[in-house]
Amino acid sequence: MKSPWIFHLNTGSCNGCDIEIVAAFTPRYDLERFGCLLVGSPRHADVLLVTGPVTRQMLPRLIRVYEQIPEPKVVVAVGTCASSGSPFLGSEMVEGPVDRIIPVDAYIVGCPPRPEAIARGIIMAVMSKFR
Amino acid sequence: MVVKRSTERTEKEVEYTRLRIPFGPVHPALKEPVLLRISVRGEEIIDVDMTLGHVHRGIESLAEGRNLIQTLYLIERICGICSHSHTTCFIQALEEIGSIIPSERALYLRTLIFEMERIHSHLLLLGVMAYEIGFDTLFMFTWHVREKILDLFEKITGNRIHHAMNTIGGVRWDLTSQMAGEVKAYMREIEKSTKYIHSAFTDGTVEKRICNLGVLDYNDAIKLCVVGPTARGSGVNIDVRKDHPYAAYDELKGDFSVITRKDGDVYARTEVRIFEVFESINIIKAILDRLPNGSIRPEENVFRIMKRIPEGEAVSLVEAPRGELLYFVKTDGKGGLIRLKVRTPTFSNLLSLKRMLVGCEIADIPVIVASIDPCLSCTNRVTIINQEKGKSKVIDMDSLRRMVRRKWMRR
Amino acid sequence: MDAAIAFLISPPAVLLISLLFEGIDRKIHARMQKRIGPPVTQPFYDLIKLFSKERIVPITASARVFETMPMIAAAVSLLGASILLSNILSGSSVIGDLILVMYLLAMSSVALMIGGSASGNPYGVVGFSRKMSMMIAYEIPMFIAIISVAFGSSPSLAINNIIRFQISLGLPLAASRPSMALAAATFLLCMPAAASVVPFDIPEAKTEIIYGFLIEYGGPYLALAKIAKAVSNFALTLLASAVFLYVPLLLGENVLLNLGISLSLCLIESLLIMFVTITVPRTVLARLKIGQAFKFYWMLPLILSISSIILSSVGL
Amino acid sequence: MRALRVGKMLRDTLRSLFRRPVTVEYMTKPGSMVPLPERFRGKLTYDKSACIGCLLCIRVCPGGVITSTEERKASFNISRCIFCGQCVEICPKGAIKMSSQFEVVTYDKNGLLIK
Ligand code: SF4
Ligand code: SF4
Ligand code: SF4
Ligand code: SF4
Ligand code: SF4
Ligand code: SF4
Ligand code: SF4
Ligand code: SF4
Repeated sequence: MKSPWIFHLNTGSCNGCDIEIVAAFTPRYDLERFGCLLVGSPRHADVLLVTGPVTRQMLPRLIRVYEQIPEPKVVVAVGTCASSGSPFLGSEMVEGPVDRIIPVDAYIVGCPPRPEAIARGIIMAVMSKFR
Repeated sequence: MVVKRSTERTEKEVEYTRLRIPFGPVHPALKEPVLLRISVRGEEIIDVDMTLGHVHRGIESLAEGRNLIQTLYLIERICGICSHSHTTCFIQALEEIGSIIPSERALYLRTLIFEMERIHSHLLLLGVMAYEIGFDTLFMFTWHVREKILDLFEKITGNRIHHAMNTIGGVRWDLTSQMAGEVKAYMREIEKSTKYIHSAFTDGTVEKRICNLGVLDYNDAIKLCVVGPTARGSGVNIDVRKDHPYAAYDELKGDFSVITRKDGDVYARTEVRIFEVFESINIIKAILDRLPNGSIRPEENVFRIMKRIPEGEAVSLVEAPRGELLYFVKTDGKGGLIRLKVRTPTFSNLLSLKRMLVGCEIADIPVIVASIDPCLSCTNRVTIINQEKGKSKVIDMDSLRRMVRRKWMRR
Repeated sequence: MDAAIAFLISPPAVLLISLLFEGIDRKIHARMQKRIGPPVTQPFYDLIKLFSKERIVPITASARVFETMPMIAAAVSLLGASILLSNILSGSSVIGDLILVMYLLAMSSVALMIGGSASGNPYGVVGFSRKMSMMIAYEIPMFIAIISVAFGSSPSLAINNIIRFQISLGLPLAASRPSMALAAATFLLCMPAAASVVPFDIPEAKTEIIYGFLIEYGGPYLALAKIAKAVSNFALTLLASAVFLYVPLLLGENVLLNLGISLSLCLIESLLIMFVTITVPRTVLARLKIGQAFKFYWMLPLILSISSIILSSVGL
Repeated sequence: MRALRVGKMLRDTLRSLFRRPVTVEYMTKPGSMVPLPERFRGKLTYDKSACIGCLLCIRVCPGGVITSTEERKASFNISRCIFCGQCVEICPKGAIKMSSQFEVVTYDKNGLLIK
């Protein structure tokens, strides 16, 4: 698939990963080269980028956004805290990591990962699902 | 009774003529979740209702179960934009409790990273502002300039966002002379680019969108206890760096001035940030010129140092990019914490949003919200309930439930 | 070329060209922002993907309206553009005139607008009311400009008559008389709003109302909406280049007689018009607010178009 | 005045239209990427033979990455690592190092265990 449209959901991240995702769309890294677009409505999206360890308040939203994305869809956990919950594991407020709640197709570990790694993660996830 | 019913009906009619728009928690204009319930009539905003707590991660309580060095990296992850402010604030409190005095060079380096972080944060916000008003090109240009700072961070500390610069009693990474040269060269470029960004922000269509908008006058700014650029944009001259100097700011006092603007509108707040970038560049130049020699951290390993920190408590203040950041730290004397309390700048600033928003248009919401630079990952912890203005405050079932939830959240 | 054949081959040609135009627009936009940008064929990939996606109709929506409106929008704008192209191809004016084309293009926006507001999403409703005001703002000057053109040339509303009129004058219409120049200026000024790009993308502002009426559309519906937009943008640029600035005539008889060359000249010209009226504004300007946009359109273009009609009625 | 400023933006965007884009063609052109600095904190490497089993690294790690194995050696679950480098700093034998590998992307988290 050559046009993965991305919806980004912050489920309690520290902003680190979020700004790196945005940075991946700026001229230096330019994810739009691969046809990626950052869209604002889950209805338009193919790829769900989740950052953050999934807080209790965001849990229902995560599920709802996931359901709103039309099939076929890909979920990518961006950052250490989305992939494994660390370092916020153990808190009562944290329900994550993401793969405990929705199926995840690729994990990008890093705190935060470099924009290049984010690009690689998105492309890898899309390739695994749409081949 | 008849009278009462009729008032009920008019209230219902009011309800009917307005539209309630949820702004967030998942909204492309916000990179982080906050829920503003906004009532509009046509395009005009008549009421704002805020719900926070979407990214509440329980960091304070987590910190209370970890040792000091683990907590240091944990609180760095309160926020990815001003992580260094958080660690500095925390470390300062620890150093005060343990009477540890970092070397001069360490303090200067801390300040250096601090100011670089301010530049990065302000540029980030300027880009976001441009993005909110639909000026994608300016957003792209601004963020491209910001990449330079991130490169420097990566060179000096090894990571673009979470620098992990501070350690108890000093800093972890030294600045080589080659790096110092690079920082200097980059600063020159950033100064030039920021001037360009400034001129773009005075462009016609931009000006139309951000002038005389979201006005917060001096008295309101004082009353609502806003801090940082939001306060300085309303003419309030507060800056922790001048008022309670920390790190190396005492010696750098003469190298920068506090930027204030009188208008209190979105443009004023934006301009304050632009000029603060220039001030930060001045500070960085001064630091590079006067960087003392010496070691950057104590020789002992962190466990020894942690043991030296007795039971005690301290309050620490720093001027984060968004304003005053306050930490209350209480240690248990065994390398752990009894209590950690964080009061973040956005938390102080958020309350002013309602004042700014009411009476504006829907199109202004993202611009005004962005103008206080609300990054909420540190702030999300309370529920604010605003009832209709002009009526007595009623606690209905809904807000009661929310208050209960708030109590439960705090546990 | 025979009119029937022209009309048959037009729709696929229009679809192809308008998507290519969109791709070029996106590429240039990216390059102006110092990035590489998507490949020119990106809109095709987008459409293929969107058509292969699941259809979702939100429960809050009134399903029938929500589902049919994108189809109507795409069909109507495709029809409008095909009429235009087949008129130019065949050299006759059997099917449709200027007013019909303009009407079909406007109708495609209206259809999308209705479909979006039927989604039950509050942002859709805001988008609807914004689009409504925008259409009132730009359609009126645009129509006045068209009428002024109709008066000024022969008088006729048929596209080919206008083209032939330009050929008989030996001058592009916009250069022929002050009134026509004003009409052309009005039309070009209205283009960004009609194409709904920054600074006039108010009805679908991403950071304010999350695409407005497009918010709930996904998959094939979104694809249809995209087609409708791309096609009507292309139709507008082609209309501007054929009606106001028919350049092939400047290159003499042989060019005029060769349909292939004159058509490709026309297309290149519409590409230029797209660059000037769509790509550049959306790159160098910030979004206006609805009130400001309204004021703008009721000031400059309206005055221009009205003075154009007055001038043309006195024969200038 | 205002019009002039729009003109400036126009001039710059048009100019960049004819310049090379600043994009780093990572993944599309082999070998091109933003240079990695020396101090970059990437994925950990662990030299088991150098490790003396003091387990200090476990006590400093904020992410709970490191656990001890039966033979009193460290074992790392990189999917939990936040790349702070504190374990590298504390290790008395230099058994832990940070490599320059920054792309820790995986389909399966279990592949990220280092023993
Ligand atoms: S992985 Fe790290 S940088 Fe990313 S959101 Fe989590 S804590 Fe922040
Ligand atoms: S206020 Fe929130 S983030 Fe802070 S400690 Fe309490 S739960 Fe954690
Ligand atoms: S927390 Fe805010 S309201 Fe309370 S005293 Fe401080 S500034 Fe004032
Ligand atoms: S105000 Fe809070 S969320 Fe915003 S940058 Fe500072 S610490 Fe981060
Ligand atoms: S509970 Fe009382 S003290 Fe605490 S924030 Fe509310 S008013 Fe202030
Ligand atoms: S209510 Fe008191 S104890 Fe609870 S978080 Fe606020 S200050 Fe702390
Ligand atoms: S600190 Fe070093 S030596 Fe000690 S257990 Fe960890 S890896 Fe081994
Ligand atoms: S780098 Fe930090 S998080 Fe990773 S293993 Fe070492 S101490 Fe733990």
